[in-house]
Amino acid sequence: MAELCTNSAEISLGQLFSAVLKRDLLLSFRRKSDLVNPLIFFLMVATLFPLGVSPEPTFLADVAPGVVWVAALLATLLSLDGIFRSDYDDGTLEQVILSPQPLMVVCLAKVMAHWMTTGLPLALMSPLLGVMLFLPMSAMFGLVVSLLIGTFVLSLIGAIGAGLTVGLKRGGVLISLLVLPLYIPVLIFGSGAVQAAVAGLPLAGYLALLGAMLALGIVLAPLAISAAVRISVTG
Amino acid sequence: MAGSNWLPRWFYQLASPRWCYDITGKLLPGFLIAAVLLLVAGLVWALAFAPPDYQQGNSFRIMYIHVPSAILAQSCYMLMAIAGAVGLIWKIKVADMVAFACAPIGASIAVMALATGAIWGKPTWGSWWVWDARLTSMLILLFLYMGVMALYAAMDNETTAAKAASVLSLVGLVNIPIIKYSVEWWNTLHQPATFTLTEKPAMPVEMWLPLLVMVLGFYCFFGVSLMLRLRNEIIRRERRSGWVRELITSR
Amino acid sequence: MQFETISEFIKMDGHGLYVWLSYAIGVSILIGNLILPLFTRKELIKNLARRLRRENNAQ
Amino acid sequence: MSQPLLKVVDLFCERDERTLFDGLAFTLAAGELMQIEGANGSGKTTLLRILSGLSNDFEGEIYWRGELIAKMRDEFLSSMLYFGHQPGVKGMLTPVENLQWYSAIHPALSEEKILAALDAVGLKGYEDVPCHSLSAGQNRRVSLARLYMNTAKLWILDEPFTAIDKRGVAAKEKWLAGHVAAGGSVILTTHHDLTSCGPVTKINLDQLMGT
Repeated sequence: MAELCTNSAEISLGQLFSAVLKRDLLLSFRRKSDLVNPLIFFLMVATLFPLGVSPEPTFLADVAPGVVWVAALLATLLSLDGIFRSDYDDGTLEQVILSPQPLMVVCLAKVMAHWMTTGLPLALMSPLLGVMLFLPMSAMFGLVVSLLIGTFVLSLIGAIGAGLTVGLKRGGVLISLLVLPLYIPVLIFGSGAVQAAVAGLPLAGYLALLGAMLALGIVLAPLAISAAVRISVTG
Repeated sequence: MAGSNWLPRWFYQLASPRWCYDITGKLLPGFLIAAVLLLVAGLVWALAFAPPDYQQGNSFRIMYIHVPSAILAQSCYMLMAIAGAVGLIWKIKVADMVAFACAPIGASIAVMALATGAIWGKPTWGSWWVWDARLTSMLILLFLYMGVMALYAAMDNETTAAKAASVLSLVGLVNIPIIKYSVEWWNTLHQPATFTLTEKPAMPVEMWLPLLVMVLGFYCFFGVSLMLRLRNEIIRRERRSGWVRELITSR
Repeated sequence: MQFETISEFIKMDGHGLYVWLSYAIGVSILIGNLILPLFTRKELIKNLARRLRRENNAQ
Repeated sequence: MSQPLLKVVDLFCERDERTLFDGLAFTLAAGELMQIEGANGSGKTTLLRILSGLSNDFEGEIYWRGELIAKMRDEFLSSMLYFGHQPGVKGMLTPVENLQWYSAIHPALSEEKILAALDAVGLKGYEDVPCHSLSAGQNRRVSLARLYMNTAKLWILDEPFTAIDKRGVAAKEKWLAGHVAAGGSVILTTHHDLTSCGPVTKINLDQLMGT
């Protein structure tokens, strides 16, 4: 009987968070395509604009903030379905829900892992696109920082859509429908920050707004994500 | 949920589909009469009697249909999200049905607000579509409605669909103020506002009184349409209960 | 009354097209929101009645 | 054992306008092994999902140690282990990594016993092979290895023997018997005849529908 006691080892939230984060990062690094595909997509979408509209440097410099931001947004959107899909399909998500751990923390860790494997590399790669689109060098800092903060918000909001649609066979297009309208404020302030950087205006205000959205997202989104995942799995 | 006895009795009565079906049946005629009277009076007043705007002339009359629809589209979203939250928290089926019924009405009213706004833009700005802050927010609101409806359509299980759509509409509700603020801010950045459609300084009484009548008429009409859809949903989902069977056979 | 004649009322100083078009759209959406649920209700009750009859016959 | 471990009162569940069970009631004592029987589609999996808390689509009450399960969810979950249709094994990870992850999220699973558990399910030598290159049966064994490294009181197992060979099944049955003898409880569904498990309480969902 002594052997069958419960709670043989308490698991702290920090340990839980880092365990989930480590596992998801490990999974992404084992499957390299998950890591690289959004980046290639990001690059390709940005290439379409000079080809589709005009290679004129002044025009491209004008639209560059918006184009880079829209491309980053679409690349994030494309990778959203993967946040919960494979865990749902192989039954891992059931086990997570049946473990006595707060689902919110698990979800936040998964979003963090998603951001580290998509948003972070996208932000780091964005100066390359900036150069291709003739964005002035002075705006690169604003571009990278706004993307660093903004893509985390995109991952947080997107995970809500991913959680809601994970139970459906074909959730891919539906996610976009659910999530895109919610992305608009991030897009506006994100590209606004880059435009301000181009014009040589102070960035702090924009970044503060993005940061406020991030803070709000970190507090509220895990609630919605965990509710969504629970609904999809236990439905 | 057990233990929450602080809620008034009518709240639990409302939770009974049958009671809800009966009470909406009694309320419907009253709302219908009120809606028809208010809307007809408002329409005649707005079209024939209200004075034209000194700047926009008679195209200003579009406001009497654009503004009420814009207001209603937003309130409808709020009702949908709140009903969804009630359904989610207290597991009240009727609240889920209300949320479900709200979505198509709200979406169609948002389409109305967009169409009338776009048409109004033609004589005012000279083009059928302008990226005006209010119109853009309304377009995004329509997208939000469409997302909720798509989610309902994609899910087979009614209870799961109701829960999922409630979560989505609550997320949308939190986002609406942020969206509105960001769009307004974006608008001032890109086209310094020279002329907005409705935010006029101090509208005279003979202009806003018909507007008030129209707004009230729209709300009453919304009540009618909501109750009609709600009653359909109640019958559909309670089709196997005794009272619905009796109701069907008695017809 | 802001208009002297019917034709003036219809023309609305050249804005008639816009005004009447938006009111037509508005009214048709309102009417649609009434007709559609009523129509659905009729269909629904017909279907349910048919089902009930089938069940009664089966017993 | 005065207090039954699990007590189910008046359970009702329907799927797609079909009643799966109505008025289902039973108790599960500590040290009891219960087998749920029934034809395909009789609601075995649904019942196990309801008992484990994976499905809320039911009416009735479930008590854990005399208290409503919803009120002591965390305590119930930390003393329960569920094994479902999907093994919950990541193909990109090795068996050891998979089990490490489970021990990280479940307090009843101890990390030190991973290697011994893999040995017990016959996966010695496969510890560092990615699971996607293992067979379906071996993947299920990886998941079943959780049974060999835990201190959970209640095991809920949905078809644990699918795709497991005969010798493996015999070993698992013996392990279940050991868990029961130590005061643990098991609820499972299986198409195998349990031969070496000791006394088995059976609940037949088909018969329940008849009454």
